[in-house]
Amino acid sequence: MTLLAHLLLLATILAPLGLLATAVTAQGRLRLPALLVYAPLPGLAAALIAGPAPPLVIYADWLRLSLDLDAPGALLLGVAALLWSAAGAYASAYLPGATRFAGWWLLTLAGSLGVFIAGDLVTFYFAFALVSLAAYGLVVQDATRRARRAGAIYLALAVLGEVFLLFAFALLAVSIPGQSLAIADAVAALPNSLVRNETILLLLLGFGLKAGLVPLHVWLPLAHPAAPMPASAVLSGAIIKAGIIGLIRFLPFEGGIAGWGLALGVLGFLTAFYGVALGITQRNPKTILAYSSVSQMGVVMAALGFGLAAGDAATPLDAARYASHHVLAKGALFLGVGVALATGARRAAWIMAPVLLLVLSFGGLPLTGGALAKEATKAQLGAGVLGWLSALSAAGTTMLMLHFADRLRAGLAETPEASAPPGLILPFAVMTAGALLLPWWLYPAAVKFWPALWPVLLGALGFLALRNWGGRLPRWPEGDVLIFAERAAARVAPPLAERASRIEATLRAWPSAGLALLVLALLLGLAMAVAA
Amino acid sequence: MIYGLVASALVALGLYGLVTQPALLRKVLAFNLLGGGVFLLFGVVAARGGDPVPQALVITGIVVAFAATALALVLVLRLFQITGAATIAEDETRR
Amino acid sequence: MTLLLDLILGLAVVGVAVWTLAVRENFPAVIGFVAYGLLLALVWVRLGAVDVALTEAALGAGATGVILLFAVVRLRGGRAEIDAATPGPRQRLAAGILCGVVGLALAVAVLSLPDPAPSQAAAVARHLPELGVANPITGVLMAYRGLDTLLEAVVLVFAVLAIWSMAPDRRWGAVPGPVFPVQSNGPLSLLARLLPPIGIVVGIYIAWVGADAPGGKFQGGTILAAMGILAWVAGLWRLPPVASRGLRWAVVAGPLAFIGVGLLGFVFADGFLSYPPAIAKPLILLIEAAMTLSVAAALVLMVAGPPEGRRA
Amino acid sequence: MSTLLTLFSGIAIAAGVVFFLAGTVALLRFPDPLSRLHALTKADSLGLGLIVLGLLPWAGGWFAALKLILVWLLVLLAGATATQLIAERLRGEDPPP
Amino acid sequence: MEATPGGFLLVLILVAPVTGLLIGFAQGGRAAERIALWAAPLGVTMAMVLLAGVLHAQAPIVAFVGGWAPPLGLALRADGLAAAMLMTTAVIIAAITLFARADYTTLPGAPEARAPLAFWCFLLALWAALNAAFLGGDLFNLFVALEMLTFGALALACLDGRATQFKAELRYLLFALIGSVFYLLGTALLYGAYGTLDILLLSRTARSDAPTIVAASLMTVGLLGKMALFPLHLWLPAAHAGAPPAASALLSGLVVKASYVLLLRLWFWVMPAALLLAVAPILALLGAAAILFGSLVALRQARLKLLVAYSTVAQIGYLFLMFPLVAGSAAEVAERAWTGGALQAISHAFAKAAMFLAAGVIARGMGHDRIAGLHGAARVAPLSVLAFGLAGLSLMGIPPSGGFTAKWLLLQSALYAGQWWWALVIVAGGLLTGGYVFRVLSAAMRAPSPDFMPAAPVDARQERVALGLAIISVVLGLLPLAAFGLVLIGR
Amino acid sequence: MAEALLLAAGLILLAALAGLYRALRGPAAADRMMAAQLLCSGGIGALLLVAAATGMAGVVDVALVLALLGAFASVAFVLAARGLSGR
Repeated sequence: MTLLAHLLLLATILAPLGLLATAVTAQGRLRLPALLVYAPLPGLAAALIAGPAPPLVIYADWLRLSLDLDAPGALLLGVAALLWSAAGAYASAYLPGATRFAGWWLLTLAGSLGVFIAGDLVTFYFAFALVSLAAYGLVVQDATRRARRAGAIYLALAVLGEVFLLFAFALLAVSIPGQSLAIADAVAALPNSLVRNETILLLLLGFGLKAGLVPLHVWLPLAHPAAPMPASAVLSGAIIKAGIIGLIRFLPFEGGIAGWGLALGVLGFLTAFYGVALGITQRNPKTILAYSSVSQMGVVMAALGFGLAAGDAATPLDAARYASHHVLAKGALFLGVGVALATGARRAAWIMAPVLLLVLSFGGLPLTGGALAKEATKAQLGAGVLGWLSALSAAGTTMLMLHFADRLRAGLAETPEASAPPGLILPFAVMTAGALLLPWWLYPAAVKFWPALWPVLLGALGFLALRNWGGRLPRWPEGDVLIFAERAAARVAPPLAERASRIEATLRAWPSAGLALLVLALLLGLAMAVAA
Repeated sequence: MIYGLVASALVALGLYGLVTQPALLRKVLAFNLLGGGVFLLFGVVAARGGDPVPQALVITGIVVAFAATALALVLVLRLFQITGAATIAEDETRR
Repeated sequence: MTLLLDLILGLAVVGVAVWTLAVRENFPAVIGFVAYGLLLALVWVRLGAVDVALTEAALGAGATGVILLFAVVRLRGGRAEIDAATPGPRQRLAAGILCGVVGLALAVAVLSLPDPAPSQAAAVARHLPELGVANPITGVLMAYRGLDTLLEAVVLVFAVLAIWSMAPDRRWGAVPGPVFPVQSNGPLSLLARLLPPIGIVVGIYIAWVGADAPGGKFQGGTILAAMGILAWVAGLWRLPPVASRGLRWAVVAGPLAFIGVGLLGFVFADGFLSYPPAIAKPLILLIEAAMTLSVAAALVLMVAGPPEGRRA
Repeated sequence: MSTLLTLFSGIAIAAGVVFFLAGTVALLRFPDPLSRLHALTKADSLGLGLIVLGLLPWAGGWFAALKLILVWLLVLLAGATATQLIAERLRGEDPPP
Repeated sequence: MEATPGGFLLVLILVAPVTGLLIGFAQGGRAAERIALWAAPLGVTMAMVLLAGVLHAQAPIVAFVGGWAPPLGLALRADGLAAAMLMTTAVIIAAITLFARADYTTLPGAPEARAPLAFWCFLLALWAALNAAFLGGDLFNLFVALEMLTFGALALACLDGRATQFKAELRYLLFALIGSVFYLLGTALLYGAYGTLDILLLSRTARSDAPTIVAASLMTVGLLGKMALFPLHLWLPAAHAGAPPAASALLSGLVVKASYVLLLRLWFWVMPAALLLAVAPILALLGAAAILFGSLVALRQARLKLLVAYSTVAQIGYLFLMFPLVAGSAAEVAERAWTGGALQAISHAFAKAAMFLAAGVIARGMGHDRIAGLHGAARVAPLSVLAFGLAGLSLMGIPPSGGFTAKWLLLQSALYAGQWWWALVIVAGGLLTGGYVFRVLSAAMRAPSPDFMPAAPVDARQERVALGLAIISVVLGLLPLAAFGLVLIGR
Repeated sequence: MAEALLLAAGLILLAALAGLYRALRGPAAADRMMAAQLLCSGGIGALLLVAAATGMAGVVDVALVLALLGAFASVAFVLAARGLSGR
């Protein structure tokens, strides 16, 4: 049993890479898109079976590579694998013959599932880098100007995130006594580390960038609309969860850290409301979904933050539950956008009905999976002011998502008779069903009716208000603060580089280089003479 | 010991020439002056210990320096033939 | 008395160096450099390093002077460019101060070298009988530090090939350097005919004597090269084209012989470049002979420069 | 015998030195290049000749003596050539810088 | 220190390329080419055997040339670092041999041409010089090796015979000569002070007195000049960017590393620890400046090859961060930093060689190397663009590349040693590197204008060679770290 | 005797160096050639005297080489200058 679990864990990462390896032959390349649906299946199986097995550890002298699946990881791995599979099927219908896209897809997939099962720093970093960087290929698939801009910004921020994480991981590794690089050891050593605060700050920056923590969220509203539908689905559903799993794995919930927890919690709520506030000014359904993702991840991070502040060891699993609903529902909605755009007014009800259900599920409508997800974070966000804030954010989400549904309806195909091909509809249907039903299997709970309902009603009221007076809201460009950052960078960066170039040119002149040589010789000599 | 000082002075002079002389030919010349100083330093070291080893090193050094000079001069000449340039000041090569 | 002589010589060397740097024209600067080399050769004699004095006179002053002079003849003009590239007074002052400090530091270092000076003289002398040569320098060059000498000989081959590779593509296969017309009359051409035979004898003598007295392959080879160059510029000898196999084998013969003998050391003695004591001297002489040839050939080619094929 | 030889050598060498000094004075003081040239060539050829003459008895073997004489001959030749060159230059025929 | 068995291998590794060069030169271009083609696998085999020998013995292999032990004679020593560098050299040279056949082959019966003869001879020559520089155990012997290297590099860089290149190469030659002279001055002082130039013997006796200090500073600066460490990099960009691709790959990937290894020998063997502690922060500071300046300037380059060359200026900086981390740190931290530095040298060698080869192929295919005009390059030379990207990953330090492992080790040891500021430099450098690599890739991936025509067909074998080197630079990071314990042998 | 020989060598050298002053001043290139010439023969004279004074036999060889190369240099240079300047 353990052996099977280990094999499945390995296959989770290696299956997509192995499929990618078949692309060396022309024939393999042609078959690639059709195989995307199968690539995540080992991951799915691993999530179902491998949970309780001991971690797989590969010793290699200094390096200890290990794969480990805990409960939050298994949950997220399972739903993410499901989404990847459905979206893979969707992609092969949506972008038939896009072999290069399929290649990027498989790379991203390997990383995306890898972060859920990585048991040590190096494996985690590798998987995280893989998912971050390879997703660039998904963003720029359309090769439009907008896609390229989004891709460039995405990549720049992804690399920036990598840098933060690399630094954080190095600090973690240094804090671990002995040679171990296991994440568990790193987290255990973190509270007593001399560089605890620096490490946590860097972790928050690195993972927050991925998960869309304001103001590091700027890439989401740019990348999601620019990417093709299935790519947006996995971006929003699975890929940003790399940030969430990072926070889950690396923050010391046992014991907790009050200050940092509070900070993360406050920022999380800020993000949650900010996402709503900016989302309602948008008109593109995919952009609205992106801002909704920002908002939802804000809620997850708020839960994580307050759980951390309270030292609540159950936080990781609770947050993972909330996030897993988002994986399913947001994935379903992105797939739904593609279906809706291909569907005419005549059949609109068939698509709008499930979309509406999903939309309300986000708000936590009783009986939907969303209500269970909301229930899961009760321990962290249930009481007092937090409870009110949480309810308010649910109301905001409802409003935002209804706005989305409204905009989506406006974007239906022009020919009333049009209907989406079954290759798009089926994955959408599977994901919708999953979002609404799976939570009942995964984390059933009793939901109190009224406290869950009123935020939805409030949101609906808000939506009505928005429909009437929303036109007066200022329009925010996609990527909001990024625009200012870009302007500022445009003012600062070129002169900086210009100055560096000018200094460099001076140094490159022969006499000054000669003088530099002499100065250097004297400097070294002087330093030594002083030391000796 | 006088020659130790002479060697130091020659090194300083050669360096000064290499850094400040603009014309390539003169730079090569300065390099050779500098080389003379360096070799002389070896000579001083050899003379102090009555040691043949540094003398042998100098002979090797002189041969290598000659080869470098010949190579440099050929480059100088080729540069001059092709472009008419007699210095290595930065120019339009950097576009 | 000797102190006075040293002082005069030392000051003269420094003075000539200053002048060489300071003079504006190229031609007198090169003359100054040749004078500098001559004086340095005298200094080397004063330091008791006659081998080095020979090398300095032959290569440092002689051969270097000649290639510098050849370059001066062919480089003209560029005054404006040179003036434009001249560093300003502030840079010159900075350079002067920095170089002065570097020189000073060097002087301090030299003056504080330990007394008594560490020396390998005794060890060199002790093992010399195993080699059968009497000149310790040759012992160092050919045996103890034979690898240095081998690599140095290879450097000469590098230099020849590097110089050739600067040629324009279309000139490849032509003879190296310019082709000089035959000088038919006048005392110069007489001397150009008279000098080479004497020089060749002297060169071979200097190379031959190296085993037991100051001299050796580099000095002898340089003299032979000088005679070759004289014959060449006088139009008496046409250099073989660069494609000539004979020419190329002449250039590589020395290092190849060196390597060959060295490899034989694996078989007949204890390792690379190790000579069996019984035949050490003949082996060393063999290498020296081949090296003299190669050094001479390489030097001629280095002075001649890349193939130009003018009037070829 | 040896005293006589020493005396002879001493005189020859001293004379040689004097010639050298004279050559220098000529080079420094004579007004025009041609006369300087004239003086110089004499001075160094003769001066060196006298020195070689003075050293010959002490050469210690015919081979060493031969070398000394060869040195002198070579300097003579070089002097002649230099004269030729300089004369050429003074006639303004020769373009080198 | 005694000579060890297997010393003949050191001699062979050194003498074989020299002999090949001499015979190749004498027999002409086609012979030189054939010799180089034979020498490549032979060289890789010899390097492998040597590496295995060092690993097996867990100790350096030592040979005394002619049986004369230092201080009288010369020693050749292959410790772990040398063996690793020899292996790197052999593999890269073999790759370049394959790459260059397309450019410098002489058909049977064709008359000898200049460029092929010079290329193949100097390929062997550089190889010999590099081997000598890595194996040399005597400071003066190493001087001769460095001069060989300079001459060979110069000739290879001038192979195209373009006027601008002559100027760049003269800057290189003159600066390298100053470096040589400085180095030689130091050698003279050291001999005067200790009566030997053998690295191991010096390491036992070196003091912190005036001659040693002056020698140390002069030699260090001389070597820095030859390595083009900022601010002494004036010659490198033009010289490396203007050379033919096969030559640039050698120069940027390997030649600067010879001076680096020599610098390591000087500081971690010869000089007393007290002096090292004084100098190490300065060196690292220069390295940091090199990383930041080089990368910033690379970001602004308009031409691909110049960008790659400036990237070399920046990457050289990383090599110097190791000094303060090894000096005066606890043994384990020092080992990490040492391994990181050595691995950086090796992985940069592969990555940069791959990058220059790829840039060369791209430039030929596109007919120019203006970055702004590279649209369509991914279609013209897909494997080369891929190679460029993979090599870029290694330079940025993205896992699982060798560059990542190197930078990770340096980062870790910086934090262990409590010198976090170097860690900042490392990550900032990675970010900037990402910037310039992305600039190239994004331009190359863009679709060309409809009327776009490739300037010349691209040789698939050349592309594959570049890709192969890039893959090696990435795969290096997948080796278990134990493999890099090699570079600790004989430290 | 040795002292006297060395004194003579010093004097000759001094004379030759004084001659170099002319080379400093010029004015004609010819003067510079003469100065070099004088230095060469002076150096040779000094070397011969030093050889006799110190008994270092090899020094005569140095003088020989100097003499040979001095002659060579002046001839080779004139011939090369003629040839290279295109006549």
